[in-house]
Amino acid sequence: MVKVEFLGPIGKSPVEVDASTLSELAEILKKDPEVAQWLEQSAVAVNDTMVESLDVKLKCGDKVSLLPPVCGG
Amino acid sequence: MVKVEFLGPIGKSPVEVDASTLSELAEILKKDPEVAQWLEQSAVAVNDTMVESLDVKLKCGDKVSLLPPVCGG
Amino acid sequence: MVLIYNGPIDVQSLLSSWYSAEHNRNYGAMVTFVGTVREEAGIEALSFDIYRPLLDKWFEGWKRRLEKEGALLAMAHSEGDVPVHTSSFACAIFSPKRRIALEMLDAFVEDFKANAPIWKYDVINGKRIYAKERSTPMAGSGLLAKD
Amino acid sequence: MVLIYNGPIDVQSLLSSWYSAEHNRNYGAMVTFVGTVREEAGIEALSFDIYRPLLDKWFEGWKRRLEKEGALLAMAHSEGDVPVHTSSFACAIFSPKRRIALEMLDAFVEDFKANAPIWKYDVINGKRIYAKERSTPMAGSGLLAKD
Repeated sequence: MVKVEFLGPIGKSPVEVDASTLSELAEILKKDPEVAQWLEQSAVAVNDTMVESLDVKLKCGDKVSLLPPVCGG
Repeated sequence: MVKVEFLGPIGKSPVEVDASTLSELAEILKKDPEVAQWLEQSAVAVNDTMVESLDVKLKCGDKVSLLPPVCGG
Repeated sequence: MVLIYNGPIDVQSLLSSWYSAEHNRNYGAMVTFVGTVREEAGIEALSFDIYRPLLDKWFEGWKRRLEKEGALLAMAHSEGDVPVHTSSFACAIFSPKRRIALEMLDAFVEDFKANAPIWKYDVINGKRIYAKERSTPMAGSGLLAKD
Repeated sequence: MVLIYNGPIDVQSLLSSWYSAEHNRNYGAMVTFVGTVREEAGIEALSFDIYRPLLDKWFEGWKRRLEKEGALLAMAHSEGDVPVHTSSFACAIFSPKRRIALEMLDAFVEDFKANAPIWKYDVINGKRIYAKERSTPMAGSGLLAKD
Protein backbone atom coordinates (compact mmCIF):
# COMPACT_ATOMS: atom_id res chain seq x y z
CA MET A 1 0.00 0.00 0.00
CA VAL A 2 1.07 3.56 -0.84
CA LYS A 3 0.18 6.56 1.30
CA VAL A 4 -1.19 9.57 -0.63
CA GLU A 5 -1.11 13.03 1.00
CA PHE A 6 -3.16 15.97 -0.28
CA LEU A 7 -1.36 19.17 0.64
CA GLY A 8 -2.53 22.71 1.32
CA PRO A 9 -5.96 23.71 0.03
CA ILE A 10 -6.93 20.25 -1.27
CA GLY A 11 -7.90 19.69 2.35
CA LYS A 12 -8.43 15.93 2.20
CA SER A 13 -7.08 13.42 4.72
CA PRO A 14 -4.34 11.03 3.54
CA VAL A 15 -5.47 7.75 1.93
CA GLU A 16 -3.84 4.34 1.53
CA VAL A 17 -3.95 3.08 -2.06
CA ASP A 18 -2.85 -0.07 -3.88
CA ALA A 19 -0.75 1.06 -6.87
CA SER A 20 2.63 -0.03 -8.25
CA THR A 21 3.27 2.93 -10.57
CA LEU A 22 2.26 6.59 -10.69
CA SER A 23 0.22 5.71 -13.79
CA GLU A 24 -1.89 3.31 -11.79
CA LEU A 25 -2.24 5.84 -8.98
CA ALA A 26 -3.37 8.49 -11.49
CA GLU A 27 -6.18 6.21 -12.72
CA ILE A 28 -7.39 5.68 -9.15
CA LEU A 29 -7.29 9.39 -8.23
CA LYS A 30 -9.14 10.46 -11.41
CA LYS A 31 -12.17 8.51 -10.12
CA ASP A 32 -12.40 10.64 -6.94
CA PRO A 33 -14.18 13.86 -7.96
CA GLU A 34 -12.90 15.69 -4.85
CA VAL A 35 -9.33 15.00 -6.02
CA ALA A 36 -9.73 14.88 -9.82
CA GLN A 37 -10.29 18.64 -10.11
CA TRP A 38 -6.85 19.29 -8.56
CA LEU A 39 -4.79 16.92 -10.74
CA GLU A 40 -4.31 19.29 -13.70
CA GLN A 41 -2.74 21.95 -11.46
CA SER A 42 -0.85 19.81 -8.99
CA ALA A 43 2.77 18.70 -8.90
CA VAL A 44 3.79 15.35 -7.43
CA ALA A 45 6.47 14.24 -4.98
CA VAL A 46 7.37 10.65 -4.11
CA ASN A 47 9.04 10.31 -0.71
CA ASP A 48 9.59 14.10 -0.72
CA THR A 49 11.35 14.17 -4.09
CA MET A 50 9.63 15.96 -6.99
CA VAL A 51 8.91 13.60 -9.91
CA GLU A 52 8.07 14.35 -13.54
CA SER A 53 7.37 10.90 -15.04
CA LEU A 54 4.37 8.59 -14.74
CA ASP A 55 6.70 5.57 -15.03
CA VAL A 56 7.97 6.03 -11.46
CA LYS A 57 7.62 2.71 -9.62
CA LEU A 58 5.91 2.69 -6.24
CA LYS A 59 6.55 0.21 -3.46
CA CYS A 60 4.76 -0.56 -0.25
CA GLY A 61 5.26 2.24 2.29
CA ASP A 62 6.02 4.94 -0.29
CA LYS A 63 4.56 8.40 0.32
CA VAL A 64 3.08 10.31 -2.62
CA SER A 65 2.31 14.01 -2.12
CA LEU A 66 0.02 16.13 -4.30
CA LEU A 67 1.11 19.79 -4.35
CA PRO A 68 -1.46 22.30 -5.65
CA PRO A 69 -0.47 25.82 -6.86
CA VAL A 70 1.77 27.63 -4.38
CA CYS A 71 2.17 31.20 -3.20
CA GLY A 72 4.65 31.89 -0.44
CA GLY A 73 5.69 35.22 0.99
CA MET B 1 36.36 86.06 -7.55
CA VAL B 2 35.33 82.40 -7.71
CA LYS B 3 36.03 79.91 -4.93
CA VAL B 4 37.52 76.59 -6.07
CA GLU B 5 37.29 73.55 -3.77
CA PHE B 6 39.41 70.42 -4.23
CA LEU B 7 37.51 67.48 -2.81
CA GLY B 8 38.59 64.15 -1.32
CA PRO B 9 42.12 62.94 -2.08
CA ILE B 10 43.22 66.05 -4.00
CA GLY B 11 43.89 67.36 -0.51
CA LYS B 12 44.45 71.01 -1.40
CA SER B 13 42.94 73.97 0.43
CA PRO B 14 40.33 76.05 -1.44
CA VAL B 15 41.60 78.93 -3.60
CA GLU B 16 40.03 82.19 -4.85
CA VAL B 17 40.44 82.65 -8.60
CA ASP B 18 39.52 85.34 -11.11
CA ALA B 19 37.66 83.60 -13.97
CA SER B 20 34.41 84.35 -15.81
CA THR B 21 33.90 80.96 -17.51
CA LEU B 22 34.90 77.37 -16.78
CA SER B 23 37.18 77.60 -19.82
CA GLU B 24 39.16 80.39 -18.20
CA LEU B 25 39.26 78.50 -14.92
CA ALA B 26 40.57 75.40 -16.72
CA GLU B 27 43.48 77.39 -18.18
CA ILE B 28 44.42 78.66 -14.71
CA LEU B 29 44.21 75.23 -13.04
CA LYS B 30 46.30 73.55 -15.77
CA LYS B 31 49.21 75.73 -14.67
CA ASP B 32 49.18 74.32 -11.11
CA PRO B 33 51.03 70.98 -11.29
CA GLU B 34 49.48 69.82 -7.98
CA VAL B 35 46.01 70.21 -9.54
CA ALA B 36 46.72 69.55 -13.24
CA GLN B 37 47.28 65.83 -12.70
CA TRP B 38 43.72 65.48 -11.33
CA LEU B 39 41.86 67.32 -14.11
CA GLU B 40 41.58 64.38 -16.53
CA GLN B 41 39.82 62.24 -13.92
CA SER B 42 37.76 64.85 -12.12
CA ALA B 43 34.14 65.91 -12.54
CA VAL B 44 33.05 69.48 -11.88
CA ALA B 45 30.19 71.05 -9.95
CA VAL B 46 29.26 74.74 -9.90
CA ASN B 47 27.33 75.75 -6.79
CA ASP B 48 26.76 72.06 -6.05
CA THR B 49 25.27 71.27 -9.46
CA MET B 50 27.19 68.93 -11.78
CA VAL B 51 28.17 70.61 -15.06
CA GLU B 52 29.27 69.16 -18.39
CA SER B 53 30.11 72.21 -20.52
CA LEU B 54 33.10 74.57 -20.48
CA ASP B 55 30.82 77.43 -21.55
CA VAL B 56 29.29 77.71 -18.09
CA LYS B 57 29.51 81.35 -16.96
CA LEU B 58 30.95 82.09 -13.54
CA LYS B 59 30.11 85.09 -11.40
CA CYS B 60 31.64 86.53 -8.27
CA GLY B 61 30.93 84.30 -5.27
CA ASP B 62 30.34 81.11 -7.28
CA LYS B 63 31.73 77.89 -5.84
CA VAL B 64 33.42 75.42 -8.20
CA SER B 65 34.12 71.91 -6.86
CA LEU B 66 36.56 69.39 -8.36
CA LEU B 67 35.44 65.80 -7.74
CA PRO B 68 38.10 63.11 -8.28
CA PRO B 69 37.17 59.38 -8.81
CA VAL B 70 34.73 58.12 -6.19
CA CYS B 71 34.20 54.86 -4.33
CA GLY B 72 31.48 54.74 -1.70
CA GLY B 73 30.31 51.76 0.31
CA MET C 1 16.90 24.70 7.37
CA VAL C 2 14.21 27.31 7.00
CA LEU C 3 13.27 29.05 10.25
CA ILE C 4 9.52 28.63 10.72
CA TYR C 5 7.58 31.11 12.85
CA ASN C 6 4.16 30.30 14.24
CA GLY C 7 2.49 33.56 13.15
CA PRO C 8 4.35 36.81 12.26
CA ILE C 9 8.14 37.00 12.06
CA ASP C 10 9.91 39.21 14.61
CA VAL C 11 11.76 40.99 11.81
CA GLN C 12 13.85 43.32 13.97
CA SER C 13 15.42 40.60 16.08
CA LEU C 14 15.74 38.25 13.09
CA LEU C 15 17.67 40.75 10.95
CA SER C 16 19.77 41.69 13.98
CA SER C 17 20.65 38.08 14.67
CA TRP C 18 21.56 37.39 11.03
CA TYR C 19 23.76 40.48 10.85
CA SER C 20 25.46 39.83 14.17
CA ALA C 21 26.16 36.18 13.30
CA GLU C 22 27.81 37.00 9.95
CA HIS C 23 29.28 40.50 9.85
CA ASN C 24 32.67 39.37 11.15
CA ARG C 25 33.04 36.48 8.66
CA ASN C 26 34.41 38.69 5.90
CA TYR C 27 31.31 38.99 3.77
CA GLY C 28 31.36 42.43 2.17
CA ALA C 29 27.67 42.53 1.27
CA MET C 30 24.45 41.61 3.03
CA VAL C 31 21.15 41.90 1.20
CA THR C 32 17.77 41.13 2.71
CA PHE C 33 14.19 40.83 1.55
CA VAL C 34 11.20 41.11 3.90
CA GLY C 35 7.62 40.46 2.81
CA THR C 36 4.88 42.21 4.79
CA VAL C 37 1.13 41.57 4.59
CA ARG C 38 -0.62 44.45 2.79
CA GLU C 39 -4.03 45.73 3.82
CA GLU C 40 -6.16 45.18 0.70
CA ALA C 41 -9.42 43.60 -0.44
CA GLY C 42 -10.77 43.59 3.11
CA ILE C 43 -8.39 40.97 4.49
CA GLU C 44 -7.55 40.80 8.19
CA ALA C 45 -4.58 38.52 7.70
CA LEU C 46 -2.94 36.06 5.38
CA SER C 47 -2.57 32.48 6.52
CA PHE C 48 -0.02 29.92 5.36
CA ASP C 49 0.37 26.15 5.14
CA ILE C 50 3.89 24.82 4.66
CA TYR C 51 5.06 21.37 3.62
CA ARG C 52 8.27 21.41 5.61
CA PRO C 53 10.16 18.37 4.21
CA LEU C 54 10.04 19.73 0.66
CA LEU C 55 10.55 23.35 1.71
CA ASP C 56 13.78 22.36 3.45
CA LYS C 57 14.92 20.35 0.40
CA TRP C 58 14.20 23.23 -1.94
CA PHE C 59 16.00 25.63 0.42
CA GLU C 60 19.05 23.38 0.84
CA GLY C 61 19.37 23.23 -2.97
CA TRP C 62 19.54 27.03 -3.08
CA LYS C 63 21.94 27.12 -0.13
CA ARG C 64 24.36 24.82 -1.98
CA ARG C 65 24.03 26.85 -5.18
CA LEU C 66 24.99 29.99 -3.25
CA GLU C 67 27.80 28.26 -1.37
CA LYS C 68 29.45 27.55 -4.74
CA GLU C 69 29.56 31.33 -5.22
CA GLY C 70 31.04 31.81 -1.75
CA ALA C 71 27.72 33.16 -0.46
CA LEU C 72 25.50 32.30 2.48
CA LEU C 73 21.68 32.09 2.47
CA ALA C 74 19.24 32.36 5.38
CA MET C 75 15.44 32.29 5.31
CA ALA C 76 12.41 32.47 7.61
CA HIS C 77 8.70 32.01 6.89
CA SER C 78 5.46 32.09 8.85
CA GLU C 79 2.97 29.28 9.32
CA GLY C 80 -0.64 30.04 10.32
CA ASP C 81 -2.14 33.52 10.49
CA VAL C 82 -0.11 36.68 9.80
CA PRO C 83 -2.12 39.89 10.40
CA VAL C 84 -2.04 42.87 8.05
CA HIS C 85 1.16 45.00 8.43
CA THR C 86 3.16 42.16 9.96
CA SER C 87 5.70 40.06 8.05
CA SER C 88 5.54 36.47 6.79
CA PHE C 89 8.78 36.05 4.81
CA ALA C 90 12.38 37.15 5.29
CA CYS C 91 15.63 36.11 3.67
CA ALA C 92 19.24 37.29 3.66
CA ILE C 93 22.23 36.65 1.42
CA PHE C 94 25.80 37.33 2.52
CA SER C 95 28.57 37.36 -0.08
CA PRO C 96 32.13 38.62 -0.44
CA LYS C 97 31.16 41.04 -3.24
CA ARG C 98 27.91 42.83 -3.97
CA ARG C 99 27.12 41.53 -7.49
CA ILE C 100 26.40 37.92 -6.48
CA ALA C 101 24.27 39.06 -3.54
CA LEU C 102 22.13 41.43 -5.63
CA GLU C 103 21.62 38.97 -8.49
CA MET C 104 20.92 35.97 -6.30
CA LEU C 105 18.42 37.85 -4.10
CA ASP C 106 16.28 38.53 -7.16
CA ALA C 107 16.59 34.97 -8.50
CA PHE C 108 15.96 33.38 -5.11
CA VAL C 109 12.85 35.45 -4.31
CA GLU C 110 11.34 34.76 -7.75
CA ASP C 111 11.96 31.01 -7.48
CA PHE C 112 10.58 31.10 -3.94
CA LYS C 113 7.32 32.55 -5.29
CA ALA C 114 7.10 29.87 -8.01
CA ASN C 115 8.38 26.73 -6.30
CA ALA C 116 8.44 26.87 -2.51
CA PRO C 117 5.75 24.46 -1.17
CA ILE C 118 3.74 27.07 0.70
CA TRP C 119 0.02 27.77 0.33
CA LYS C 120 -1.56 31.14 0.99
CA TYR C 121 -5.05 31.96 2.23
CA ASP C 122 -6.83 35.28 2.71
CA VAL C 123 -8.45 35.62 6.12
CA ILE C 124 -11.74 37.54 5.84
CA ASN C 125 -14.26 37.62 8.68
CA GLY C 126 -12.26 34.89 10.34
CA LYS C 127 -12.62 32.60 7.31
CA ARG C 128 -9.62 31.13 5.47
CA ILE C 129 -9.98 31.41 1.65
CA TYR C 130 -7.34 29.83 -0.64
CA ALA C 131 -5.60 32.58 -2.69
CA LYS C 132 -6.11 30.58 -5.89
CA GLU C 133 -5.73 33.45 -8.38
CA ARG C 134 -2.35 34.54 -6.95
CA SER C 135 -0.98 30.98 -6.79
CA THR C 136 1.34 29.35 -9.32
CA PRO C 137 1.38 25.68 -10.34
CA MET C 138 4.79 24.22 -9.44
CA ALA C 139 7.18 22.94 -12.13
CA GLY C 140 5.90 19.57 -13.38
CA SER C 141 2.25 20.16 -12.45
CA GLY C 142 -0.44 18.11 -14.20
CA LEU C 143 1.54 14.86 -14.22
CA LEU C 144 -1.34 12.79 -12.81
CA ALA C 145 -3.87 14.37 -15.19
CA LYS C 146 -2.05 12.99 -18.27
CA ASP C 147 -3.73 10.27 -20.33
CA MET D 1 18.72 63.28 3.44
CA VAL D 2 21.41 60.67 3.84
CA LEU D 3 22.04 59.64 7.43
CA ILE D 4 25.76 60.19 8.11
CA TYR D 5 27.50 58.21 10.85
CA ASN D 6 30.80 59.33 12.32
CA GLY D 7 32.52 55.91 12.06
CA PRO D 8 30.73 52.56 11.71
CA ILE D 9 26.96 52.27 11.25
CA ASP D 10 24.98 50.62 14.05
CA VAL D 11 23.33 48.29 11.53
CA GLN D 12 21.06 46.44 13.94
CA SER D 13 19.35 49.52 15.32
CA LEU D 14 19.29 51.21 11.90
CA LEU D 15 17.51 48.29 10.16
CA SER D 16 15.17 47.99 13.15
CA SER D 17 14.26 51.65 12.99
CA TRP D 18 13.68 51.57 9.23
CA TYR D 19 11.46 48.49 9.51
CA SER D 20 9.49 49.81 12.47
CA ALA D 21 8.90 53.19 10.82
CA GLU D 22 7.52 51.68 7.60
CA HIS D 23 6.05 48.20 8.09
CA ASN D 24 2.56 49.56 8.85
CA ARG D 25 2.42 51.88 5.82
CA ASN D 26 1.26 49.13 3.47
CA TYR D 27 4.52 48.44 1.70
CA GLY D 28 4.56 44.73 0.84
CA ALA D 29 8.31 44.48 0.27
CA MET D 30 11.38 45.78 2.07
CA VAL D 31 14.83 45.15 0.60
CA THR D 32 18.07 46.24 2.19
CA PHE D 33 21.76 46.33 1.30
CA VAL D 34 24.54 46.56 3.89
CA GLY D 35 28.20 47.00 2.99
CA THR D 36 30.75 45.71 5.49
CA VAL D 37 34.52 46.33 5.47
CA ARG D 38 36.37 43.15 4.45
CA GLU D 39 39.67 42.14 6.00
CA GLU D 40 42.06 42.04 3.02
CA ALA D 41 45.42 43.39 1.85
CA GLY D 42 46.46 44.15 5.42
CA ILE D 43 44.02 46.97 6.03
CA GLU D 44 42.88 47.89 9.54
CA ALA D 45 39.98 50.00 8.35
CA LEU D 46 38.56 51.91 5.45
CA SER D 47 38.14 55.66 5.78
CA PHE D 48 35.69 57.91 3.92
CA ASP D 49 35.37 61.54 2.90
CA ILE D 50 31.91 62.72 1.87
CA TYR D 51 30.86 65.87 0.06
CA ARG D 52 27.50 66.21 1.73
CA PRO D 53 25.76 68.89 -0.40
CA LEU D 54 26.14 66.82 -3.57
CA LEU D 55 25.50 63.48 -1.83
CA ASP D 56 22.17 64.79 -0.62
CA LYS D 57 21.30 66.14 -4.08
CA TRP D 58 22.17 62.82 -5.72
CA PHE D 59 20.16 60.95 -3.08
CA GLU D 60 17.11 63.21 -3.38
CA GLY D 61 17.10 62.58 -7.14
CA TRP D 62 16.90 58.83 -6.48
CA LYS D 63 14.28 59.33 -3.80
CA ARG D 64 12.04 61.20 -6.24
CA ARG D 65 12.61 58.55 -8.93
CA LEU D 66 11.46 55.87 -6.49
CA GLU D 67 8.51 57.92 -5.23
CA LYS D 68 7.16 57.91 -8.80
CA GLU D 69 7.06 54.11 -8.49
CA GLY D 70 5.29 54.35 -5.13
CA ALA D 71 8.49 53.31 -3.34
CA LEU D 72 10.48 54.76 -0.46
CA LEU D 73 14.28 55.00 -0.21
CA ALA D 74 16.47 55.35 2.89
CA MET D 75 20.28 55.44 3.12
CA ALA D 76 23.10 55.77 5.63
CA HIS D 77 26.87 56.11 5.13
CA SER D 78 29.94 56.47 7.32
CA GLU D 79 32.40 59.33 7.40
CA GLY D 80 35.91 58.81 8.83
CA ASP D 81 37.36 55.45 9.84
CA VAL D 82 35.36 52.20 9.66
CA PRO D 83 37.28 49.20 11.06
CA VAL D 84 37.39 45.80 9.37
CA HIS D 85 34.14 43.77 9.92
CA THR D 86 32.05 46.83 10.66
CA SER D 87 29.69 48.49 8.17
CA SER D 88 29.97 51.74 6.21
CA PHE D 89 26.92 51.71 3.94
CA ALA D 90 23.28 50.71 4.32
CA CYS D 91 20.17 51.37 2.29
CA ALA D 92 16.58 50.18 2.21
CA ILE D 93 13.78 50.33 -0.34
CA PHE D 94 10.13 49.85 0.58
CA SER D 95 7.59 49.26 -2.18
CA PRO D 96 4.04 47.94 -2.56
CA LYS D 97 5.22 44.99 -4.71
CA ARG D 98 8.50 43.10 -4.80
CA ARG D 99 9.58 43.67 -8.43
CA ILE D 100 10.25 47.43 -8.13
CA ALA D 101 12.11 46.93 -4.85
CA LEU D 102 14.40 44.21 -6.24
CA GLU D 103 15.17 46.03 -9.49
CA MET D 104 15.71 49.42 -7.90
CA LEU D 105 18.00 48.05 -5.18
CA ASP D 106 20.38 46.77 -7.84
CA ALA D 107 20.22 49.98 -9.91
CA PHE D 108 20.60 52.24 -6.86
CA VAL D 109 23.60 50.39 -5.42
CA GLU D 110 25.39 50.37 -8.79
CA ASP D 111 24.79 54.09 -9.34
CA PHE D 112 25.88 54.76 -5.76
CA LYS D 113 29.22 53.07 -6.53
CA ALA D 114 29.69 55.15 -9.70
CA ASN D 115 28.30 58.56 -8.78
CA ALA D 116 27.94 59.20 -5.05
CA PRO D 117 30.51 61.85 -4.05
CA ILE D 118 32.36 59.70 -1.51
CA TRP D 119 36.09 58.96 -1.42
CA LYS D 120 37.57 55.82 0.04
CA TYR D 121 40.94 55.30 1.70
CA ASP D 122 42.65 52.17 3.00
CA VAL D 123 43.98 52.54 6.53
CA ILE D 124 47.27 50.63 6.91
CA ASN D 125 49.55 51.16 9.92
CA GLY D 126 47.45 54.18 10.82
CA LYS D 127 48.07 55.78 7.40
CA ARG D 128 45.25 56.83 5.05
CA ILE D 129 45.90 55.76 1.42
CA TYR D 130 43.47 56.81 -1.36
CA ALA D 131 41.90 53.69 -2.94
CA LYS D 132 42.66 54.98 -6.42
CA GLU D 133 42.47 51.66 -8.27
CA ARG D 134 38.98 50.88 -6.94
CA SER D 135 37.63 54.37 -7.62
CA THR D 136 35.54 55.42 -10.63
CA PRO D 137 35.61 58.81 -12.39
CA MET D 138 32.15 60.38 -12.07
CA ALA D 139 29.99 61.06 -15.14
CA GLY D 140 31.40 64.11 -16.98
CA SER D 141 34.95 63.74 -15.65
CA GLY D 142 37.78 65.39 -17.57
CA LEU D 143 35.84 68.56 -18.44
CA LEU D 144 38.61 70.89 -17.26
CA ALA D 145 41.32 68.89 -19.07
CA LYS D 146 39.77 69.57 -22.50
CA ASP D 147 41.62 71.81 -24.93
